Amino acid sequence: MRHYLVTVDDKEYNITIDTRSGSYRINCNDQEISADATFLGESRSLLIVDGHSYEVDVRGNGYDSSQVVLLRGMEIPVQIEDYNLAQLRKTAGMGSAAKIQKDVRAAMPGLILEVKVKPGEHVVAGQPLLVVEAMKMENIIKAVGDGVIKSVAVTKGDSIDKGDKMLEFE
Amino acid sequence: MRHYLVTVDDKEYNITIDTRSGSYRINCNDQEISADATFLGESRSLLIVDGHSYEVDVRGNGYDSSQVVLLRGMEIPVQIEDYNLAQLRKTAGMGSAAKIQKDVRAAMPGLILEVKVKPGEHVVAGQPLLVVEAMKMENIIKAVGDGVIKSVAVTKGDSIDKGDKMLEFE
Amino acid sequence: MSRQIKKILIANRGEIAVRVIRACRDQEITSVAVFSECDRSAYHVRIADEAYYIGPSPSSESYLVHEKIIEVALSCGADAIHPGYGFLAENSVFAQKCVDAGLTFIGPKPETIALLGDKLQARQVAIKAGLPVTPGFEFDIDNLESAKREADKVGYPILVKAAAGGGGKGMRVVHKPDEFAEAITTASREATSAFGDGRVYVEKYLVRPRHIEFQILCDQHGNCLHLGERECSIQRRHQKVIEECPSPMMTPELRETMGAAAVNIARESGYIGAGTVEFLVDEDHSFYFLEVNTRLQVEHPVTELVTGIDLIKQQFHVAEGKRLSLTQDDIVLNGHAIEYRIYAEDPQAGFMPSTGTLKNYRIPAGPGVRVDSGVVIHSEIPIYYDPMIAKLSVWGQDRMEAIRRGRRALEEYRLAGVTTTIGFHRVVMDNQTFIDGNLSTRFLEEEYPDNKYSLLNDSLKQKAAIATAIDRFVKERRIMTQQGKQGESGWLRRHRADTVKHFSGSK
Amino acid sequence: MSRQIKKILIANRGEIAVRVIRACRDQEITSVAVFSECDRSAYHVRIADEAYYIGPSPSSESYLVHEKIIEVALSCGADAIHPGYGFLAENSVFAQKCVDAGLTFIGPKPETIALLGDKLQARQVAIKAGLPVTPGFEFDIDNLESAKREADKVGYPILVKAAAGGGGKGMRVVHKPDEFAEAITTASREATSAFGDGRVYVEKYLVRPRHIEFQILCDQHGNCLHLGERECSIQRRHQKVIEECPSPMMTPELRETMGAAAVNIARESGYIGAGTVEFLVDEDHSFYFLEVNTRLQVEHPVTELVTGIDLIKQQFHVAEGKRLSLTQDDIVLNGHAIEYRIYAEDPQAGFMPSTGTLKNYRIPAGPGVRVDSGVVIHSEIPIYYDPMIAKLSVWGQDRMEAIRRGRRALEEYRLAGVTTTIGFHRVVMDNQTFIDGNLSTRFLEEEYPDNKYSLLNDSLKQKAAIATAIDRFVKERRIMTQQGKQGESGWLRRHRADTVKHFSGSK
Repeated sequence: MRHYLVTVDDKEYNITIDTRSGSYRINCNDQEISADATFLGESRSLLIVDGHSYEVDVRGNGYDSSQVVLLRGMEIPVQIEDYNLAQLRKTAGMGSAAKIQKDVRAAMPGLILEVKVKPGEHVVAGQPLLVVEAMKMENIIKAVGDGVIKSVAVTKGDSIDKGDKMLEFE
Repeated sequence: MRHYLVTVDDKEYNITIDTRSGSYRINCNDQEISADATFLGESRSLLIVDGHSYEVDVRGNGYDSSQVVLLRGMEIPVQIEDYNLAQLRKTAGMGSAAKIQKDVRAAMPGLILEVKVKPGEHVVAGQPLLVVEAMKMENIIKAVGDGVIKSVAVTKGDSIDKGDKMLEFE
Repeated sequence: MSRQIKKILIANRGEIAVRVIRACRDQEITSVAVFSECDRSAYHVRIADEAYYIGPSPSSESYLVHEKIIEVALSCGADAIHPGYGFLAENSVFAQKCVDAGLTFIGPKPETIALLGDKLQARQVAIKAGLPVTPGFEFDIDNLESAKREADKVGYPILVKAAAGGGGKGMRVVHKPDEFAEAITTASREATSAFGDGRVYVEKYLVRPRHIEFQILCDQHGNCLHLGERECSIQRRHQKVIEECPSPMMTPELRETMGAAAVNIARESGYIGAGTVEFLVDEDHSFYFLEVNTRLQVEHPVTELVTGIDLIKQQFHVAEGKRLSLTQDDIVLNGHAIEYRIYAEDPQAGFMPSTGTLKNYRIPAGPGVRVDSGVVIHSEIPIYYDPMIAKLSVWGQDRMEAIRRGRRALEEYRLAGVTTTIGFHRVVMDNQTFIDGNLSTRFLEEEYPDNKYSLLNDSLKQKAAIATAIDRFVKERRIMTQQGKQGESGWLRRHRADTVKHFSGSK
Repeated sequence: MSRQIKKILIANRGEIAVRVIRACRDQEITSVAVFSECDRSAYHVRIADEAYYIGPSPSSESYLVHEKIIEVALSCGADAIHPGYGFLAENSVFAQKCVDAGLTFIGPKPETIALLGDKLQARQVAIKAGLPVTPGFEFDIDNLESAKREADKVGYPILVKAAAGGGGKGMRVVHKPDEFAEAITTASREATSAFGDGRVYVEKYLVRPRHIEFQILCDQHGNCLHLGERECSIQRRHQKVIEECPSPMMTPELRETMGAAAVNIARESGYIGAGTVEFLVDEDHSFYFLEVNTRLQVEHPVTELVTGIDLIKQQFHVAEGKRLSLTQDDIVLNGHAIEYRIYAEDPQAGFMPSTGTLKNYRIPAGPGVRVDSGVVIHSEIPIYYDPMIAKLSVWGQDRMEAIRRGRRALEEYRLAGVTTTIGFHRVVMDNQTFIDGNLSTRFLEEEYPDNKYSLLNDSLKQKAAIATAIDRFVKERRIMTQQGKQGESGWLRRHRADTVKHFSGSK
């Protein structure tokens, strides 16, 4: 038997998958679910829950907590953890499973047009940090929360690759 | 350098692929060919020969001589052999590279409705051998050439799987 | 009398189940799929709102079991059943059971299905409605001798047909009196196996007829119209493979005459819903009633492309008891459409069914192209059902544009792992007799007597040879070096250095 | 004056190159693709008759290099060049070079491109042709202070636009005088980078306008007509994402007035070929000339679906010097079409471009659905070009049917590995303001101020959770047992034993 805590948007799902009786049983938030899943290769599967049919594509590393589920044309971000580990984490007061993003990294390759902050500077959510040209468009990278800039790894005119660190918060 | 004899329909192509000069060279029937190939995964590739673009899918085992090339909507049967082995075979008078089909095997699963020949019987090309029901249709299996029946492996009412031997010629 | 349909169970599989499910979604009706064991991950299951298992793979244990389907429909709260074509589509007993269970059967009344489904009775209805029929007779299979004498009177060649038949099953052409007895026996046995009804009858066989059919549409209030014709002369084993709308031989006058005849038999039989009246048309343009198909046809998309009318939406509309919102004057044929049936069959081997797994599957797209496909990549083609896996339909401003677009779309179609009719269709699109519109049901046997379908020329042969050599070279090298696991081979990486020569055009 | 085109080089990539190649094949014209390094195995290369390498991946070294493209065209014997949209489509210098090299440039005359491509001159032509324009002015970027005073006179908000602009590049809305200087600087810099021309000008900014454009078509003999309008109000970053035909606000009278205005500016500028006259329409239905796009638009399929006219075929026809075979009376709008641009962008992250490899790619199909796609499975989305990878267009008998069909087709679209706008479109199709047809270019910022696009309800959340749990369970088990390499897992095999419960409907 496996026991997971799955978080979708604001909702938590406490899901057990049990094979001990010889057949598969799914329990979701204390409710028995009649579900059938057929694997279609890779991360794709066909899920029939209570007669309702969904072709799903679960993307993400098989170990990471963050997954994206493609379902009926929507990309749905989902967090999954071992249930007991999640409880332990919660008791220890560690907040969300998602790591707090201290680094600001490039989402795609581009060119730094402008650096608008300096190390030590205190910024507020929404404040512009960098201007990056990517795919011929100027994109303004804004702070997602309040914080203090620890270091700036790029200067105007730098070419950056996807994943490159551009800034670090303290 | 590799040297192949490729047979398509009635035509033979004497093809060398040469990498010794550091770049790739293709020679087909004593003509230098300007060709570029990009592999698209599995057996699919994009072939540009003298500027003409072809997306091709070469199906078949990587060792067998019989291959099928999917090209511009057509399925083209092709035979490929090592050129020197083919010459050896020809000198030895072994005829075509394709094995002579002594066995009559089921092309698909079905049900034997009728067996029209007996061991020892002499049959001529086109003569009905068996009646097989497959996909709700009656199919008459006819002799592709003249010969003598060595053995019959099925009887009326048998269910057969794809590849099952039904008859053998001497 | 009118009740809105909110949830439909589709008692079918493959492309037609997908087509009906799409129509449901397009009209905001909940769709319910049913599936057999081997169809567990079939495309119709994937795109339906709901899906229920109904039994093992053989259709006799799943798609043909009346009780299972009705039970699922009732338990999931469907208010209607759409039977598609094939399976239970022309089964009056099933239609009656639906009605008895309080479900709307999307099709004609059970008694109409029974009446027209019996080819012998349908002939009588046609005669009553004033339609011309081919000379022929019915007979008792135990009295072969008198039947043989009657056949002599009709004159050979004759055609043996199953009374309950359809789709070419239980049908045989007899050219000489001494083939008569065996043909009857085989046809009757095949009919028994396919329809559970071994009755056969005999008709005069027209040697070079065209198969032309009219789409009809009737509501429950006595309104009935036709949506023009389809020409379906390109057949193998008496089964259609290429259909078009309009027919290249049709004149406005003949369309009016034949369309009126189609509407007449529909009225005579109390027809409701969408149906098809099939005719054979002789070289002198005289036409003979063949049969009525009391369901949606495989080839309905060509009519949809040329009339702009969604036939399944119309079926829903009529089944809800509503009046047709169309009149005969609204039916305008615009442009030309051709449908290609993509069968898992080997045309070079006499269209022998083939099975396997789709290793590669990419459908054509773009303007004027419609694909109705029952499969996706990695789908297995099961042995249990009809080997048609998809339909490609193209539209053009005129017939020649449709043919050119057909060639393009067929070449775009990428399908590997299973032998299909795609290449066959591509060959036919270059056939001058086809291009000239000079069609008959004997087209294939006349044009391709040895089943050899090929457009190979020396240039393409050379490309096939080079492609095979390169493929072999790369595979051998991969084995030797244990490199190139990721699709792109060393061949490519090296070769990129040379690419400027392609730009420069030098060779 | 008329010369038949037999071979066309398509100086573009992606879906528009595919679209033009398909049109060539549909008309039996030989198609020639060109490709950069990263487009070596792109779909447009695969389906073209011929393909030539033209340089490294950055467009400045390949698709934008006039000489390379003309050299390939000449050496392969093409007689015409189709520029698609973007890249060289509105470059009058390139068009002139084509003409000088003896090649037919499929588009208007170079001088018309130059005239209308300069937004400032185009304004003057519009005024001369009697079209209403928004209040505005041009200015010298070195004299910002006087410009600022003029801006005060026009009244804020104002819009800064690049004279050479298009596609939202070099465009900025300025709400307050103290943002004026920075907006000018940024817009000018972006315009320099995108077009090599930093000139900008200022217009009154309409707060809630609709973007409505008219498709025009003119031959070389003075015949000019319009093919109705497209509404393109749904925009992000001043770039269209959803377009439809007809506009839900249009009346026959306004269509006639605006259509006549579009034809007037076409005549005034000596227009030849297919083009688009863009307008802003205010809430009181007053309209203002915006610009002329001297090329085929991205969104041309909605016009094709509603008029039944193949615009690229018409471009070929006109470029051959032939007279239009259509008159204004032939243009009848039938039904309703919507186009969804599928961008590799993350809508939740403010439509930030995303890159990656298409792990799964299955396009929707069936009736009323058209896909123009530049990618196939395993395609990599390169960073060098516009992130639009495909267009989905749907047709319905009326707008609501088109919306429903759009929902269905968007749900059928399977694309994994890259974040796209598919889910965003699906969300908008359920937006009541959109359904009501109450559109403006501010639609997205008004309806989704926080960029949160979601249709998640508790039922779908639960399904996503269960799907993730099952996926994780199977992956963990696979690792543990080293089984299940072949796609089908032990989960499935075991589970089949239980399937009857699904049929029985028990839970």
